[in-house]
Amino acid sequence: MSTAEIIARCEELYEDTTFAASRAWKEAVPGRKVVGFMPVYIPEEIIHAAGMLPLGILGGGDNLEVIHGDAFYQSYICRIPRSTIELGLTGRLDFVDGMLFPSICDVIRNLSGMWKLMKPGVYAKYFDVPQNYRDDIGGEYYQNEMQELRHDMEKLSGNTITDEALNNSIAIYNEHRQLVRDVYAMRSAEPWKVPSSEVYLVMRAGQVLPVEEHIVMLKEYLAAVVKEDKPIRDKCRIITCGSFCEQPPLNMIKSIEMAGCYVVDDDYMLVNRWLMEEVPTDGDPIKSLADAFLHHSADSSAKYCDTQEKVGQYLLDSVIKNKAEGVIFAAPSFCDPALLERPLLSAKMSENNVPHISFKYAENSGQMQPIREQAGTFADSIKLWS
Amino acid sequence: MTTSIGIDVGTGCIKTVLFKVDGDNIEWIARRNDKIRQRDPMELARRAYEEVIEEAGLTEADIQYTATTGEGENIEFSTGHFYSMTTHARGAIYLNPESRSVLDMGALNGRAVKMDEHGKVLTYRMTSQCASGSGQFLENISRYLGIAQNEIGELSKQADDPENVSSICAVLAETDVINMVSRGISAPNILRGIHDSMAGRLVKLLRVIKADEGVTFLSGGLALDEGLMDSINASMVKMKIPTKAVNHPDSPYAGAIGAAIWGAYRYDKLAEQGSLAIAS
Amino acid sequence: MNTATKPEAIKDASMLKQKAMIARNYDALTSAPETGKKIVSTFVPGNLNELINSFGLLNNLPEINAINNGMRKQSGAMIMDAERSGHSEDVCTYVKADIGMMSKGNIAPNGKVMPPPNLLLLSYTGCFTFMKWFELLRKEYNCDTVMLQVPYTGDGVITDNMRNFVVKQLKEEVIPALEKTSGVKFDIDRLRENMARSAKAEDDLVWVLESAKNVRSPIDAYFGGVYYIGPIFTAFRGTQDAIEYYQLLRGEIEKRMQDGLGPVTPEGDMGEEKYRLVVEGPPNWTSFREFWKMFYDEGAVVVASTYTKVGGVYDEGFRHDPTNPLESLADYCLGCYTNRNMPSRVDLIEKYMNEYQADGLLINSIKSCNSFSAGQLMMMNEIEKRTGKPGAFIETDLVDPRYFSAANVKNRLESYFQMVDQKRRSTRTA
Amino acid sequence: MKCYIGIDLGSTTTKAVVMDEFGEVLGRGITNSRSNYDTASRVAKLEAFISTRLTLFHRALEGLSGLEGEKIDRLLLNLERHFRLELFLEQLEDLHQTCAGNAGDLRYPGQKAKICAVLDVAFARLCEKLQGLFAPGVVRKSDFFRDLAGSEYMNIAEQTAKEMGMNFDTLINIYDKSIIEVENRPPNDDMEGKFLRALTNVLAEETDLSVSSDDVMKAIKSVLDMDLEETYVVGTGYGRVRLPFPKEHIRSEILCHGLGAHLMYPKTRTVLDIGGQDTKGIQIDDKGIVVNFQMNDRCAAGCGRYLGYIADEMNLGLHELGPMAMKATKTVRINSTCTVFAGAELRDRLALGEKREDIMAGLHRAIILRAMSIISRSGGITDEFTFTGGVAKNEAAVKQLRELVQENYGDVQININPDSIYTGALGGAEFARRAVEEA
Ligand SMILES: Nc1ncnc2c1ncn2[C@@H]1O[C@H](COP(=O)(O)OP(=O)(O)O)[C@@H](O)[C@H]1O
Ligand SMILES: Nc1ncnc2c1ncn2[C@@H]1O[C@H](COP(=O)(O)OP(=O)(O)O)[C@@H](O)[C@H]1O
Ligand code: SF4
Ligand code: SF4
Ligand code: SF4
Repeated sequence: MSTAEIIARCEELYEDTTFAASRAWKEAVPGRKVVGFMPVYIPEEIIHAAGMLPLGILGGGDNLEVIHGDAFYQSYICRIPRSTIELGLTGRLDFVDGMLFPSICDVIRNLSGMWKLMKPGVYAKYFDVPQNYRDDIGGEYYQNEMQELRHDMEKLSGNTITDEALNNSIAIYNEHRQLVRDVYAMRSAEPWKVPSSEVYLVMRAGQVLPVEEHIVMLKEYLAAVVKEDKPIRDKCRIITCGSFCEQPPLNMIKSIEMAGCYVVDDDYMLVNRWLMEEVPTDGDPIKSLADAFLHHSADSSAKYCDTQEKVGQYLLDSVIKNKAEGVIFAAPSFCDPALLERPLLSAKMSENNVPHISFKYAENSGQMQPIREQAGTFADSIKLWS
Repeated sequence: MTTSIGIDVGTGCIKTVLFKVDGDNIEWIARRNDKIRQRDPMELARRAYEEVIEEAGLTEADIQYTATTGEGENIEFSTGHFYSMTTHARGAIYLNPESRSVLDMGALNGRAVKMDEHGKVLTYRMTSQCASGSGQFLENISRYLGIAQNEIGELSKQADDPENVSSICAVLAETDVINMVSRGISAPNILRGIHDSMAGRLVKLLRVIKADEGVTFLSGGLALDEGLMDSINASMVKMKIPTKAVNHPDSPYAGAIGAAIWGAYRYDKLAEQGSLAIAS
Repeated sequence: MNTATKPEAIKDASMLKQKAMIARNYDALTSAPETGKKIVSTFVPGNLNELINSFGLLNNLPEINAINNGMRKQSGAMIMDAERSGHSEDVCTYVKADIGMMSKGNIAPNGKVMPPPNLLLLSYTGCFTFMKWFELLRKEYNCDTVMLQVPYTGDGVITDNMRNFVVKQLKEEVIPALEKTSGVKFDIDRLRENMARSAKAEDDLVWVLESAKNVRSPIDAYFGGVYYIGPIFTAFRGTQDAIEYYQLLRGEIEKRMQDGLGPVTPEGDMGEEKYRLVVEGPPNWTSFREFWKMFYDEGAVVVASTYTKVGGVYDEGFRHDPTNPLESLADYCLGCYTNRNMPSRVDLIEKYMNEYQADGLLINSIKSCNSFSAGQLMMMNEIEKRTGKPGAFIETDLVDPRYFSAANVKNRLESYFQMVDQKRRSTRTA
Repeated sequence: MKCYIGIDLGSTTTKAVVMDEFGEVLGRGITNSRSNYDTASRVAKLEAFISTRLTLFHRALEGLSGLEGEKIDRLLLNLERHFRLELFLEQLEDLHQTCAGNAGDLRYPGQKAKICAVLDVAFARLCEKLQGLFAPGVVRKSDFFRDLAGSEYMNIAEQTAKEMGMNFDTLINIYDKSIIEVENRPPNDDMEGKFLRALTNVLAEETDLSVSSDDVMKAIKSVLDMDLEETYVVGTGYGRVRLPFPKEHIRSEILCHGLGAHLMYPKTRTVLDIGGQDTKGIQIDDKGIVVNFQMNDRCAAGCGRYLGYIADEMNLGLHELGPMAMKATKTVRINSTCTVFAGAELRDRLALGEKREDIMAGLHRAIILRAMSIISRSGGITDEFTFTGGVAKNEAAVKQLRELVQENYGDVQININPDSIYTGALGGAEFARRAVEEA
């Protein structure tokens, strides 16, 4: 398959606000169940091991007409919860048997309770994660939380989740995570061949497809990209940061590139690469997942940083590793975690002489002109003077 | 010697200039400033392009680089595009070598840019999506008050007790203003109030980019509004920004000038690298 | 405000007492460099005052400073200062007022410089902003920081795992940090004594708040309420002062009830009680008086509010328990209002609507605070559905004067009161 | 006779309704809101009384045997036409004089004579041109003097200025200043005189009356002699706090809209009102009592003024937007409804090659989408549903609304009254009536 064919398929999945692909998976075999989850991270392995499909829900994008969702949110709250409510109220998520709301911010947290009020019959859970990284404190708490989730997933699916099954799921997700890392590495190495909009779409497909299917897609994409022959353009290398929850419209991702930037790293859909290293598959799986979370997981503003020195280090590391020339802080309007942390991150960048700019967006932003102008000036300045 | 044209496509006007650049020797040959007034900007730009060439006594073949800026990304006959903050910074240095920051006040967005003495952009900030206190708003209000654009500045300077415009929204602020008229507030005080509120937003941008050297150059059409300039200066003092805001009779051309100069610069750089083909 | 020019009623003893307590506390804080006392900065919801106190440490609450600056109309400039230095317009204005206060020399309400804290105790209950707030402060002060993560009660219950997690953090993270800062060894008996005192004051507080169940309520449980909860929510829980304050207050309210009086307002006793409301959401501080006036001028009295539960929901029965001090502290943190899930918040409001015989629910939605605000419109719907009483929705901010539009709020309130009135009349004639 | 009056002082327009003691609507009047609220309500009231007279004329003429319905209608239509023309010419002359006065302004030193000469020519042309607006069967683009005079003034002034070597901007500036003054001067009161002069003209034109003109004249005169007493006035709307009324004469616009919609359609349970700066979703019960309402928040996105900005951007009249959008073949998706950026959004889309009609359809949909969320916030739509406010005059907005209501709430009876813009004033008048009659 060519990249164009793969991307066409991804685009179709991306634009479909009815989740036909996930519905089809569910209907293929009687008794199958689907568990939806919001950004940033949940241990998908537990859902997978119960034979269910984890479905990543990232809002409604810029294609969904939001009517009732808006009715539940004031203008100063970000967009993703409203479009998610809209999805819920318009029956688009009726096939979803359970919803998980990870600990990311107060908005998602409250959304978990709203879901309970809105859909009294459906399993909905706020899934807390530790902000304390000691094995005996945060680790133990987290293991218990995961055990509780495991128990809930067993009940929901009607299947027992054995340690073997869980270890097996971890192995599959390990492979998936490796492939995801490969795609990112490839883009960082040859960004002219791997446009960000493509990476984005391919990663988005992973939110609605079964992991096994997505593994195949990633392999095909990697193979197809190598054969691409696209010219190198006069663009600068930048990292975008702050979009870990509500996603920007595809047009914005394209606009940044059109304005003269190659995006060499980003924080879209972190769930695909939250755990940064292979998770062991031979021990107590819950403990392995907890260890990975505490000690080898990606950073984002949703996490507490326990020492001053470590603040923003993950971003700086990425700048160095990906040879980025600048950072674009692009956060959703009204996003507390991203916007509260931004002054800390930008200070860190300034201290290390990394040029940076920032702007805000909404998942349904229509106007790209200010975005192009800001990203373009940023690219101009890097191009003309470095 | 490089001959270049800069075209700044704005929301209200299209500014077109022709320059000859030879190292530090920069010569401004021809200019045009056309109000768009519901006409097709692309056609207007084409016409202006031909007219500056004619004015300079040249032919199209003599032009080595045509640079667009502003909303001119889609003009087919351009060689390259620079984004407006890049060009305003350079144009400001050309018009006033003391400039180390620029405040550009467009019809919808305000922008602040900080640069070095060569016009290299250091940091910048734009106003957000919400258009409160934009140039457009000022235009609407002045029409409502029956005041010509070029009178605004003068009147605003006569204010003795400026009225605070509280609304953050430009639309709701229109009602604010209507209420003021009905309370018998004088036009100068209303205009000065609007200027102050616009200045507040704009100067906040300067504060964010930490403008602290040289002078702050006002570019764009509104730069010639002396009342707004006064408000900006007052606001800068209040917010403890150590520079002073200045304008220039050619302030509206700053973007086009910068585009022409950067165009020439880029042409030379590409010629040096022997990669002129990429540019066209 | 200028009290000298108004022929104001003689201040009640409880008011004077509270004023003195607050003044003394600020003096203790600002004179810490001389007295050698150590300061812990921490947050109101789920604060560990009994514990901090047991080490002889002083407690500084940045939220309260922000409120003070808001009421004295200084927060606006501070917020703008912070925004200019790169903080987003979109985030909580408490944070920005705090950071702006720092850049203005950290002047406490008593006019003296607030010394930097020796320890940041990040007890984040019910709000994620707290976490980033202290990360920002840590960068400014570069001092020790300890975090107490209080899990959210997403399913409406406190599980053993949550409680154990909090207790374990108290034992292994928080107490050692407090020991280090104070140089004092942890003494569980001192903690117990403090907690016993807390429980005593809490009994009287609950009595005060519940006095509003009287039709012709002697108190306003929102505008007045924020004064009544002051001591319990801030640096005084667990002190003898707090016990005395609530005894005085209770006495005064008992007297008002005997005299058949309504609430006290800044303009004296309130007139006829026309509307009884339950209010959800924090008040606006920058125009607090003006806001309150919009209510008492119309004869609206707030009989119950959720804001007065952010520092502990005592009317549901919880008391600090000296017999199980750490577990009880954990339960306290876990049970604060904003740490409760949406369905529990709705249940609580529904209960208030019924038990306090309210005419309606008013939501003051605060731009700053997603913890409170995200979902309030659904809460309103739910309450309307369950009680058949109308809800109203207004939007303001805590300490950002730019977000208080008096005309707008007044318009909505008026429309709302007229609507309740009209409805009432039609049911009477029908 | 007793008259009860409701005045709705909106952000864009001011409306008045006159009602008799039985709750019958006698007249409606509208004018554009302006800086002087007193004047706005005076003019609206005056207009409503004009329309009241016309209603009463109708009643009086019905009493004449031999004059049947169709003829009465024609007669009154012509009467109104002539009357309006009188009124219009009077205002136009006022505008001319005001402009001439303003030409003496210090900003145009020594130019007064020249400017006045140009103005004389321009106004003569204007007068000739605009008379045609009141010819039989002509549909006028707007009810307001400002719009009628302004639309042609620009063209004529530009042409005249060019011919006579005058700066066009000067003429525009003088006009901008003068129109405000003229607008803030209510037309002089001699309504009877105008009606009688108009009637004389009409009767002169009429050839086919089955009754004697004297009888008609007598009937009309009897109405003109009738004293219309302002028994009780209730004010509402955006500007109500600035109305020179005591507090008990002021009602919130929410209550007035609810009641007004109830009077027009007693089965109404949900009301949507889209005005210039606010959008309201109101739920009412079977007596017209408001049980719930929601308004847009502090942002004016997606309100009527949004269309105003679009119309300005496109150089069109407000009433032309709807028809243009109706020609769309598809609906472009528009997400931002910030009023001020409306123009930018439009340009953006045009630059992307979208068709004007399709963008217009998208813009209308965007407004209605926002309104739909406000309704949803107020509790959704229950049968029957009534759409009121100025935007209800816009057919494209109505079309989008019908579609979205169908999609979200299924089959619902949707009421849209040609007089829906008066809903608030109607409710106000009823409150006034009740205050006296049911006291
Ligand atoms: N002399 C002047 N005094 C005040 N305002 C002016 C003057 N000249 C132009 N303007 C205003 O400047 C604006 C156009 O500025 P410009 O920078 O060209 O904007 P854009 O680039 O968006 O078209 C218009 O809104 C116009 O009203
Ligand atoms: N003839 C018309 N055709 C289309 N839209 C109209 C027409 N008249 C008014 N409008 C719309 O109605 C809005 C004004 O509505 P209105 O109910 O009068 O508002 P308000 O009560 O706030 O003054 C205008 O902004 C305009 O968009
Ligand atoms: S976008 Fe930001 S504020 Fe909104 S839900 Fe996501 S993390 Fe929370
Ligand atoms: S507040 Fe006004 S200017 Fe801002 S987005 Fe809303 S309509 Fe636009
Ligand atoms: S967001 Fe709310 S709870 Fe959090 S710090 Fe701000 S006001 Fe307090």
